[in-house]
Amino acid sequence: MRILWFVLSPLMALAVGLFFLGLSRRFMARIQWRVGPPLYQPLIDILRQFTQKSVSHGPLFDLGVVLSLASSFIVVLFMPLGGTAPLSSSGGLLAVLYLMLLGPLGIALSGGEAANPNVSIGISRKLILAVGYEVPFLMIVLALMTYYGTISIGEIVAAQRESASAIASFPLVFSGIAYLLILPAMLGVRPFEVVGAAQEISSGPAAEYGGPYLALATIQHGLTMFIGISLFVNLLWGGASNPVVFFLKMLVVFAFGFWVNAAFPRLRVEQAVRYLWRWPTLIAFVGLILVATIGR
Amino acid sequence: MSLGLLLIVAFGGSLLTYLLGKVSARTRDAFAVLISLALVVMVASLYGKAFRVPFYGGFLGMPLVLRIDGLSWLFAIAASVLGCLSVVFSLGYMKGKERTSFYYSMLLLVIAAMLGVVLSGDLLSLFIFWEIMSWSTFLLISYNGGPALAAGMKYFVMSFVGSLAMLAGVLTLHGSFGTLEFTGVAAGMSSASPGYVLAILVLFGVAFGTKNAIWPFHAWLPPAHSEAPSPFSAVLSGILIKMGVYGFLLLMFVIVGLRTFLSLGVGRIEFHTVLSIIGAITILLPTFIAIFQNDAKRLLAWSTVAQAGYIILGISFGTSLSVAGGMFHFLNHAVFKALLFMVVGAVEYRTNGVRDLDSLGGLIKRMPVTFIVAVIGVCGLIGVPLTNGFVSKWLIYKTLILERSPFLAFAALFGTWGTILYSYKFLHNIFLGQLPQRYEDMERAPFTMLLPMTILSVVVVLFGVLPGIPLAVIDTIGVSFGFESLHVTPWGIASDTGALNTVNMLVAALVGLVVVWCVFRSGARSVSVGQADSYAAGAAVPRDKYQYSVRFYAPLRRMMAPYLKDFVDSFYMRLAGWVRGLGDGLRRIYTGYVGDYVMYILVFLAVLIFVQIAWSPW
Amino acid sequence: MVSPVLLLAVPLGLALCVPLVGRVSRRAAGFVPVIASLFNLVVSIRLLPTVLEEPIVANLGGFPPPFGITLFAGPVGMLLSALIALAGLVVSLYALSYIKTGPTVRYHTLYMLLLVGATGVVLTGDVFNLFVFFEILCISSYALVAYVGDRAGIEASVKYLIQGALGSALLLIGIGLLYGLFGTLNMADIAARIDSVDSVPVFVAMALIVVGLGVEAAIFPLNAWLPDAHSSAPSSISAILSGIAIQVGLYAVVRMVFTVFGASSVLLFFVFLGLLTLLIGELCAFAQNNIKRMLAYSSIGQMGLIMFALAIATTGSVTGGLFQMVSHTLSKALLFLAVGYMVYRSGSLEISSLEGMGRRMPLTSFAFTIGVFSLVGLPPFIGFPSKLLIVRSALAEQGVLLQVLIGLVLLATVIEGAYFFRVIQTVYFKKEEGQEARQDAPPMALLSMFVFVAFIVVIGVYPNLITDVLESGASELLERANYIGSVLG
Amino acid sequence: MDRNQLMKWIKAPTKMAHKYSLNAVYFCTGCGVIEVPPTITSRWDAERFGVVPTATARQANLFLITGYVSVKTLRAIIRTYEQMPEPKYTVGFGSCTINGGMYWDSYNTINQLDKYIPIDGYIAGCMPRPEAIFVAVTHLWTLIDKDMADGYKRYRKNYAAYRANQEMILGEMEWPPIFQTEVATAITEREG
Repeated sequence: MRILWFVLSPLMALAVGLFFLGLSRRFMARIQWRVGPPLYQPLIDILRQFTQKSVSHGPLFDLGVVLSLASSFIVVLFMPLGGTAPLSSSGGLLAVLYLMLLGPLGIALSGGEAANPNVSIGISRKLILAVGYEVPFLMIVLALMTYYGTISIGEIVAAQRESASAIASFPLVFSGIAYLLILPAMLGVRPFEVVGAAQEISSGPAAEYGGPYLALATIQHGLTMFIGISLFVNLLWGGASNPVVFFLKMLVVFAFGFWVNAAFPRLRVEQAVRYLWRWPTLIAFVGLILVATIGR
Repeated sequence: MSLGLLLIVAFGGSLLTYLLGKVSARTRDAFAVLISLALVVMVASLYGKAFRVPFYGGFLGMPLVLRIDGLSWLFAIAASVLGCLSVVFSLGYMKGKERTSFYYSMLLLVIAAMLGVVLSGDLLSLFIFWEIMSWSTFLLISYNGGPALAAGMKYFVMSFVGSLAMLAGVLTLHGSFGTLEFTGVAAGMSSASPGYVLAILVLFGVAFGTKNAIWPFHAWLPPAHSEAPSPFSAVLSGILIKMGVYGFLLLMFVIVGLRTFLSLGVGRIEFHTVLSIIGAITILLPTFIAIFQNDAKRLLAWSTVAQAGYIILGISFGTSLSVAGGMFHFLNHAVFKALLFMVVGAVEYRTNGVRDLDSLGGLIKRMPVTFIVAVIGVCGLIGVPLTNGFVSKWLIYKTLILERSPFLAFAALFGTWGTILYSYKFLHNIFLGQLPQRYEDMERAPFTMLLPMTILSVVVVLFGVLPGIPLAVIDTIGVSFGFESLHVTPWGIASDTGALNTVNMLVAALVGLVVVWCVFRSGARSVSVGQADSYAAGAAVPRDKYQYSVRFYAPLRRMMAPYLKDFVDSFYMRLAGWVRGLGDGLRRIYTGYVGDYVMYILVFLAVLIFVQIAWSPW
Repeated sequence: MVSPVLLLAVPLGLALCVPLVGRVSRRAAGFVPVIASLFNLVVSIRLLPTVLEEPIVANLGGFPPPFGITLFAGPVGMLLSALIALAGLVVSLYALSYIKTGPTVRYHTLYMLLLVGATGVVLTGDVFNLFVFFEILCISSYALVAYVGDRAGIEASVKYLIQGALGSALLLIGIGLLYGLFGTLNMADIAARIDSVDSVPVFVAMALIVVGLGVEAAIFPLNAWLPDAHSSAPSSISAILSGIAIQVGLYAVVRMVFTVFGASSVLLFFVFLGLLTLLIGELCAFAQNNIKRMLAYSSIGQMGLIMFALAIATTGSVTGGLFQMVSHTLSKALLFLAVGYMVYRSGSLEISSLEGMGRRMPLTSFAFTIGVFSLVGLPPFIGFPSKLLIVRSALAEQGVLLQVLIGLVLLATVIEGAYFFRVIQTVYFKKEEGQEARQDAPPMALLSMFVFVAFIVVIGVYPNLITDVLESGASELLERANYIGSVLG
Repeated sequence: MDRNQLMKWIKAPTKMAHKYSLNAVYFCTGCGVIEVPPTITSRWDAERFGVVPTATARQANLFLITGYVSVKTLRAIIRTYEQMPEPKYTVGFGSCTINGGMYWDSYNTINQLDKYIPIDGYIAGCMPRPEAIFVAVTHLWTLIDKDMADGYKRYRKNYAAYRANQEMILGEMEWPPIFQTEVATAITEREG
């Protein structure tokens, strides 16, 4: 069964990630009173990009983007997607926290070799934004790990299945709210779309990407979305017993995230960090204090 | 293998190196490498041994003893290996500089003194070697002149304060127990009063904390590390400051003892918790100061302070996992930080001493191997899975979380995100981005530089993939301290509450990379272009101007810089100013007018007699 | 059986011969002090083992004490006399090349008189003789300070003379008082009769004597002459003044207070006074830019440290104090000798003028470095065991007060380290623009410096070589009854 | 529109993907760009057909040259065109790109764009309305279907001539030729 999941979960992540990409465009179009592209438009784009003849700036330019995508797939292997996670005993949530940063880091290394200042600015913003949302995010994750006394995602899911899901239980409700507040930042959508700001810094880290590079970066973006949402579902919404329910739960969270995306304009990066360090951090901090003092 | 012989080779080698330098530079270089290699071999042959040998009858009635056990072996092997690599690295780096004989001799002396420190079997010889280490380090830090002078001075004064505190501690112990050998002192300590133990811990803690640069004793480290010659910075950051860690481990778990240490405190404030909190502060503050540094070595220096915080946090938290994590992190930090300093050294060597992050860039095209090892080193520093830093940090985080200390864990984890910021800045500003025109004909780093860097980077990955190798050694040490054994497997830790298995990750990573690579290659082939063909909104790329590295984190800087003043350092500097002012004021007592002087004499006499007649106090 | 009298008689005789030899050859005159000091050194070392068994009491003129003039050669006396002879020997070797111009013959005469005076002070067992030898010491040093004959030297010399003369006068008054009170000048005899210093006349006598001797011993606030004198004198003389003269003064104070007055109640005051002297000396040195003046202030500090150690008055601390005397003599004399030639080459006393000396005068700079390391108290040099002993004995005492005080002492050591290491940096690591040719000190001067270096390193590594002597010296100082017994029989 | 015909996707996936994923360089060269915002927003919603603007030339495959081209802009147009990954399509928008339009005798406006870069199709008019863009897109689809949108191949084949024309009007160019002319010929011949 586990072997099967090894193949299934990356595929599921890929499919759902791309679906989310398409859905997000459709969703936005509908909110803006447009028809919007078909749901499979990202597939067409990726196919088109794959067959375009791009330029390469060096070996690291290729390797970085590959590393980024591969590490995103590895993170997926740590997630129980309505079943057991394929890599459940390899470092748990702590390893996930680290692996999640490999995605941006791969893009950053690759983009760095492109020698384009737009890329550098984008990366600089990405890292700053990450510092911004990591503060509440770490507090949330630590509150969860401390509360359930484990660092394994699977056990956190299992523990929620026994009692109520985390977002519905007393001290952890703060963590849940804080997570929802930082979700757009983690997904990289408006109002936190400072990294790939198309009109301002020519889509930032992806400025030099064309052809297959762009295709891989697009897939990676989809996976990032998938990971951010599935983390919420697993850690705070009790996971799911089968993939279908899991997918439905993800869909709800996704809808929230993109409603925010459509409803708000973009912030500057300092404004974003200032926001992230104010309300979400405060709420997450309250949650952490409650967990540390009251406990389970 | 006798320990005395080891030290004789080490110290004698240092002296002979200097003398040989007067004969021939080539012979001296070869000899220095040979000696440092011999030390590695000799230390390695001591693996698993545990014995003591008295080597000096009685220094003022205090016998000096050497000993070896697992703990000292671990530090000794790290010191000798890093020393050896640093000597090899110096061969290229020091070529054509002046006073090289002095440099090599002092480098070997520092290594010898470090070996002496870790092999000491009693506190007095520990102190003697400690002092030799301090002054030889001072000479090497000052070696470059210019700003290095102030750095050396700061180092010396702070380290001297520390070692004098340690002297007071050593002599207090001698006064109480009449012996300075570790076993004897440990036996005495077990029945000592908590207040006494605490006082001793504080006295020694100042010394070890200063060497290990924990907040607030860190002020000497950034200038010293950045101004010293780069191969020596590697030793300094890699192993020398870890002598403080050795001291802490020795003090806490060998001399004071685990149980006493954990229960020590004033009222409800436990000593080890306070130390852990200091460790957490030491992680956070320097990490964020490092982000805004523009000097590559100063950035690494601040990072060293921060990483030392992890080590202190680990060992002072006092669970078997955390102490193992702390010790492992010491080893890892020694490896990757030495590697990174060597990287800067190689860059400095090829760019004639430029280490300003704002004026470098694009060197990946000219120094690809150096870049690869730099990436590996940085990954270790961040703690990317499958590098050594991940395992040690993982151990520390895990125990912090499971022991319900989420705030300490937060400091540690958040510090890691800061680490990513400055690490990426380090890589980006040196190696990525546009290659300036003036470096277009730069050569690769010479072989003598690449060799040590490659060895270290292999170790980073090896310890990351098979952490069981060092952890087995560390586990034995932990057991000898009285901790329960970790269940070490070659690829990690077996445990009920979240295991670690690096092989799984390795396989997943390899498969993932191969699959994605295949998919990537199945797309259209791309054309290789140079850095001039980059998107510039339709314009041609302007030479030497198309770069974004100055003030890399400007928005964050605007937000945080006001809160990131190193107020401890400014306090010390102000203190030094006050002392000088005081001296200047006191100097005015000596007016130069002999009438005043005669008056002093007579007044003194008069006061003496008056006081005696009036109150007869004597 | 060699008599300690020879230690005084032979050099005194030779000192008077110097002008005669000088008539024959000015160069030969320089060797007379060498011979005399060598003789003294040999005799002192020959006598040391005997003295350790039992002190030698020599009576001049055949009268038994307390009536005749008594020489008392105990362990302390012999140790210091050996030290004086050693320093004298090395410095006179140095002077062979260093003192080239001016009235050299007179220099050598005065130099020898200075040594005789110093040896006399440490060997005498008679208060008035103490005064006499003390005057010989002081007067020859007044003259030697002015040897160069420049304005600064003469000014310093006159200042020194005025304060020294005042001190001598006070000393003489004190001695007179004592004679009036007890009708004797023999130290042991006085000591035997003093019950306590509580009585006002005895206290006044002690105060006068302590202040009188304290001027030479550089106790704060009586030490104002020292920075001027030590920095203006020729470096060989500075070495002797710093290494020998002030220590002899301190010895005299200690001898009077410990043995003659047995004043254990004032010791705490001396602890504080020593600490004050230490702190002020080091702080002033910290603010100096003139290298010799810095060394002079450092000498004040060291005197304070020695006094601090001696005044704690336990066996360990007095041993440490005596050890520190030895270590200070060797290190400070070495520093002055090294600085002498460095200053000679650079032509300025400013610390900044020493830039690049490490390249121009490598061996001299090396000797200087060793001296600094030793003085600061770093292992493996002699300053380390001596400071170690002091701190150890102070910490062995119970009581918070001493622990706080020792903290201050260590703080002063840090300050000392700071200013000395700044000089080391200047000497070695400050880049200089023009590369000047390498020109080290002459061989004879280097030889003399390296004799000190050898002693510093050897005793630093094997402190046990001299601890026996120091310990019996400590017990000699601390146990009055034994002293009185061995003199009066 | 044959986007939903599965068989066509199976037969020629590449061609179909290029047709229905036209990412345009968002590059305003002249007054014509004023027609682009309504085209891509709610009123006409070009995204329905997969036509979206992209940030950089690297990510695009459609170059819409909107309006007159001054000499200064031409430089940027050429650079941008050369940086687009192949296959890439160009559409001249408005009369000015065809013959200079109302600026036909201006001293610094070029008259005939396809002397400098290959153009796959023109939209005539001053101004053409957004609907015209849609017409152009459908035409482009047909051309792609028939392999007639081969401007990038022509550029490679006749690079020497294009470069000569470019240098004639721009003088010294700031970047070296992107194709070695002989090599370019060889490649073109091999690929047919």
